[in-house]
Amino acid sequence: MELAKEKMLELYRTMFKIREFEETVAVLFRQGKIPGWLHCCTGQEAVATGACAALRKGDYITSTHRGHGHLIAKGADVKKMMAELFGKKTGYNKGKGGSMHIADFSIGILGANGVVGAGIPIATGAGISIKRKKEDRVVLCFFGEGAGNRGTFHEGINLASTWNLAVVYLMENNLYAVSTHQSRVQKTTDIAARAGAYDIPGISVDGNDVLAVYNTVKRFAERARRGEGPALIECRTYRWHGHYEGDPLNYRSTEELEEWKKKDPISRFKKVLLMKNILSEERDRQIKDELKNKIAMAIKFAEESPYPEKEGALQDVFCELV
Amino acid sequence: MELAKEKMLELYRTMFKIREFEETVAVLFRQGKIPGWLHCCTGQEAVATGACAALRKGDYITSTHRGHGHLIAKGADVKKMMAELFGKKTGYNKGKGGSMHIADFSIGILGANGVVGAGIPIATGAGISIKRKKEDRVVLCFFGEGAGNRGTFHEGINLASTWNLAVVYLMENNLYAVSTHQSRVQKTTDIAARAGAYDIPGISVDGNDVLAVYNTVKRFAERARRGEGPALIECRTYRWHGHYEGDPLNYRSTEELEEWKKKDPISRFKKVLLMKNILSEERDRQIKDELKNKIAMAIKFAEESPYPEKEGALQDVFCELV
Amino acid sequence: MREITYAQAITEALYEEMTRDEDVIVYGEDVGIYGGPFKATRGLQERFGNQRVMDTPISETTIVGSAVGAAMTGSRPVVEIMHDAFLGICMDEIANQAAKMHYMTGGQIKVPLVIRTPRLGGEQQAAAQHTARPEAWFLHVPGLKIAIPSTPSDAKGLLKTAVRDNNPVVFFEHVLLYNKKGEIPQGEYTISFGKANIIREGNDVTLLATSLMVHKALIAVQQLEKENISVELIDPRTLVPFDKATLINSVKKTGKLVIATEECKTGSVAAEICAFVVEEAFDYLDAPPKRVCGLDVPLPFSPPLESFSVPNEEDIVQAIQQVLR
Amino acid sequence: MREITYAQAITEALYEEMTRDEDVIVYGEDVGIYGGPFKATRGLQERFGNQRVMDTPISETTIVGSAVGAAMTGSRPVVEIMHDAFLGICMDEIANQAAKMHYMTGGQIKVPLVIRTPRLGGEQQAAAQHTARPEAWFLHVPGLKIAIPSTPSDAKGLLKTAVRDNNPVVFFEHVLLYNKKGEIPQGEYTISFGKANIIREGNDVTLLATSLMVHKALIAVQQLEKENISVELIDPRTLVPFDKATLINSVKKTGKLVIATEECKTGSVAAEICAFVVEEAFDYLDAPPKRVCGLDVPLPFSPPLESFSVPNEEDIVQAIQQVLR
Ligand SMILES: Cc1ncc(C[n+]2csc(CCOP(=O)(O)OP(=O)(O)O)c2C)c(N)n1
Ligand SMILES: Cc1ncc(C[n+]2csc(CCOP(=O)(O)OP(=O)(O)O)c2C)c(N)n1
Ligand SMILES: [Mg+2]
Ligand SMILES: [Mg+2]
Repeated sequence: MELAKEKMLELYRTMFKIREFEETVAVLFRQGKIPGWLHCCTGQEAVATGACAALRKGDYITSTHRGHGHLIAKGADVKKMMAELFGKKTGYNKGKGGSMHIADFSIGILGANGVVGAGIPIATGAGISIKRKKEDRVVLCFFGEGAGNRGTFHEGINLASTWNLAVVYLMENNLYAVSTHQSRVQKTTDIAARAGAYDIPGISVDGNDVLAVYNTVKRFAERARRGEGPALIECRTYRWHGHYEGDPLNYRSTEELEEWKKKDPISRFKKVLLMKNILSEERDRQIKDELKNKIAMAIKFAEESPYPEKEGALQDVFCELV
Repeated sequence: MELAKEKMLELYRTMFKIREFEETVAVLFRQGKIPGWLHCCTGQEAVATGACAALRKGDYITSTHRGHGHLIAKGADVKKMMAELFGKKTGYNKGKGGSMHIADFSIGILGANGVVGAGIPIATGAGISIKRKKEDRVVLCFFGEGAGNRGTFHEGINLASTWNLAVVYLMENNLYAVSTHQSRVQKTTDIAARAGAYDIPGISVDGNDVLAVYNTVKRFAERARRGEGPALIECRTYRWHGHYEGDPLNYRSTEELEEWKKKDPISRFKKVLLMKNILSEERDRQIKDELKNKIAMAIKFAEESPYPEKEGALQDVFCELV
Repeated sequence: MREITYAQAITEALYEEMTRDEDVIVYGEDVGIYGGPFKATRGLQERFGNQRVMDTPISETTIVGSAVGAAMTGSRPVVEIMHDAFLGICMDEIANQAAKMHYMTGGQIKVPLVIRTPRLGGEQQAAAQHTARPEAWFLHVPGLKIAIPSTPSDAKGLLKTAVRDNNPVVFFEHVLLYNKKGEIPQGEYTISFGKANIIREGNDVTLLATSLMVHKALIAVQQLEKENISVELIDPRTLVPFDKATLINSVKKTGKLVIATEECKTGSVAAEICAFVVEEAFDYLDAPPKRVCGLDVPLPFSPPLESFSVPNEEDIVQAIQQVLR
Repeated sequence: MREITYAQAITEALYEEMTRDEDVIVYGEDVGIYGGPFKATRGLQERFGNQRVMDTPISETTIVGSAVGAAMTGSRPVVEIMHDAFLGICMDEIANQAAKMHYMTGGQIKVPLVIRTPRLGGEQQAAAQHTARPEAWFLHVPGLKIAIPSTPSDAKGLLKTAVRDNNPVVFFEHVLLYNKKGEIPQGEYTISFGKANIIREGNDVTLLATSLMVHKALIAVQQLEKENISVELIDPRTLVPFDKATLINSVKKTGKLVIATEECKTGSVAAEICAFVVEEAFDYLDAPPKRVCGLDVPLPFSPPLESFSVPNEEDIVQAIQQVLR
């Protein structure tokens, strides 16, 4: 089934928004304006975008240390994200979390997570709530291929499979965990084999093809919503930047990077849209200017926002609400 | 290939030795002579026996909370085992370990283990030593089907598969983890599917058929010895006793137990031996008397042995050897 | 007053809270059909069904990890980790997820989670791997509350409070207490966190004890009474929040402090108590506070070794005699 | 004397020990090709090959668990857990396997294992999940040794000792120290565990500090010197074994103690130090020992929040001024 034009354009806009966000924060980081660590997802935009477009607002996602794309795609406000990255009081987490811990509970973002693989049991647990409350929701659980070798992968998916929970596990395979190529830490990369261990569907898609991601996630999210249980989806992609900004990148070749750059999900999708006459070069420029402006405004917002008062560090250790 | 008569008799003797040991310690436990907890493997003797018979003295095993059978089959001294169960100074661990922690390093027994699933990474690590030192050994790693749902299963086997280690993982599937039937905690029980996740062979055998266990473990142990990597073997069996002595057993039917008792690995193998004229009823009585005597002597040894001096509690926290 | 066992008190608390609030769910290994390894969840699955009382695989990491996710999304999970000695398996989920989620998200997300965990401790020959007694680990994790009841009445009242709390609570039960009976208030009641129980008033020395050690302390107190030594016995009941005021006031009165806990001595909860009392009441102390704790050894199996390794009433008596010297 | 960085000191120690003893192997996440996330294992894989220096999957539980098995069978593994904040993931393997194996087996099995773990701590905006500073957890586990070097020279000498030790050692390195240079003795040397370093002798107050806090303490000491306050600065270098004698002797001389550690205050290593000093030297103390530690909060991300949450040289100065008042 062909997507509506507007939805197609929306996918395109979202991918570009993520790209612009990541490229901008990478620069700000180098300039010392963003403290801490930064893990950019440039090159992987189609995964977050296609996957989240297949969800509803009330659906949940769990994200990772490389989470900006997931959050933007799920509808997070880039102003509050940027302010959080700057450590400002107006940020999503009042400056307490930073890049690796952004959450927006109001739109189902259960949080980025600094511990690789930790989101898998958390997503499973959200599935427990959904099932008990008979809610019309699904959980989408993002994690990297590196996380797939943690015990949490096995335990979390086994539980969801046994209890038939509405969770879609999405492995974003960008081939590397920091410096470590997937082939050096597991013998098989056949996702169906890994899913088979839990008797759930396991399918691999081109993670740089936003429509393929969208369609696949849609299919398994709807399946989960119907109560038919979890699934495991692998999206094959590549990160253009280092593991973190500042990574010496001594573990991969520039040739490899160049090969993958040719598969840029954004320019690839642009060609499709141009061909289908959904986009023109002019409209493209408009869209991009608009989004660049949006990110620029976010920076302005972040820069002009105040830092939290230092005593705020003592708040929120415990929830005082009854 | 048919086994030599002597080897066949040896299997029979070992199974009976385990049975006699377990039935005796269960009584001693009820009498309050053995402190702590006791997890008996009555009914599962063919697994330990067949598996360890396929090993050499220099090979390693890791065992579990239900480890008496594994240890006896690997050649442990029942006197020292019994003394350990009694908490005596002459026990394998000087009374410090008890049933769940017996080790005999001199014959490759790397220890029972009180933490379900903990032996899996430990066995993997022994495989690391073997590989680096180019030793002619294998590791046999025993664990229950319940342990198969722990993260250590996934991580440990993945590592062994990736590094091609000489480890045979043996899942002793007695259907229950405490009160919990396997079917209630995992969707698939297909061992090949679980092994497939690591691209290693996965095979299931009748765990009450000592020759089937022997042949299968032999095959995969030799394969591992040749440097062809790990394998996963499931032995389907059943425990006759409760999870521990004193278990209220409110989770399974006596019919189920009776069905399994009909598949008693010992009387079943006895029939085979009688048919093949390897055993006579008379020889059978002799063997049993001899082994009963051996266990009785072990009890005597344990009973007559002194308790450790209480100050010994302060020793062995650290290894002082250089 | 009714008398029930500590195990029954746990069951009653869960029963009442599950009846009151359908968001409360209970899961863990063997908590359903089996009724819990120590019968503390007996009857709950029959009553509330298997969507609210679930047996899990042996997956401690995911029991707690999933409970964090369930708690974030409108459930109030009460999960069981079969022995406190296995808490290391889910340490990251407790310390890095449950404890920090509210803070990291700037207060957006709450994690109303209870981790019930039966302690084996000494006297059962459960040996080293089943007897860690690790409450000090959790004391050192900001964002966790810790309850450690010593009586049926406290167990029930504190567990009900734990279930209603919007923060993660580690709830230490004691296997040697499960069959102990005690009086229980009629009807609905809860016990607030952070309110110590002054079990005996006294003037000569303050004795702080937790969990099983409260019972050993009581024996010691009775013995010392015969020597005309008047002991003030305090059970803090929760370690976080800790009722510092009650303890400090008592120390100001008696000038002497003995702390009796079952854990290994080095790096213990008792160390923290000693440290803050010294910081806050140094000038009132006539003698250094004394810790009566387990030896710094993994618990050995053999009865004589084991009983040498855990603190008992005699050790408490001696410690008190020493600080009074 | 040569000057090298703390990171280079780690590499040198590993290089020398791997050269000396082929049973020594190194593995962990990104320790091979990448040379370690902080370059502390740079060049080792090239030199010793990928049978002795291995990159692992992201499997902390099995990194430590397998290292226990390797150590039991004739290897001497030095494994890396990328940040000390992730030690909770392998807590059971450390506390229930590595630490107890020798004891449980009645001395049959030894576990010569080193777990190197870089600490992020404060000042790097690494946020809550990357900054646990959990050494107190391990202090409370009998059977583990703990090293926590503050200088390149100590890092090298202690790591070499750790590799040769037949017991499991948790070895805390500090990311903020990796690039710090320091003088290093020529040729082969080791530093024994359990020998504190008296960095500065002094008479007015004893200041005990660990890891990064040693450097902040030095700044504080210099500042206080100007006020004619003479501080005795002690770095214990290992927490287990702990050189109690050196500390107690110093306290007997000065009558005052300040303890400066980066961890959260409640349930800290500093609490234990305070407790045993009070137990053993109460009569010599003119003032209560004072702890300068981190706030009891998960570390927040934003710079002003974070720097408020970790202790600094100013806090040390103030604490010393207070105990001298
Ligand atoms: C449990 C854990 N181990 C190690 C780390 C350090 N670390 C952060 S990201 C990362 C690599 C993750 O790889 P992958 O899951 O493939 O995600 P990617 O970075 O490729 O998006 C590692 C090892 C961590 N954060 N958590
Ligand atoms: C990690 C861990 N969780 C829970 C327990 C408590 N426990 C001891 S044995 C057992 C069941 C193990 O089942 P399985 O692996 O099938 O072995 P079996 O008892 O059937 O031989 C459990 C849950 C434990 N010892 N370790
Ligand atoms: Mg990756
Ligand atoms: Mg079983």
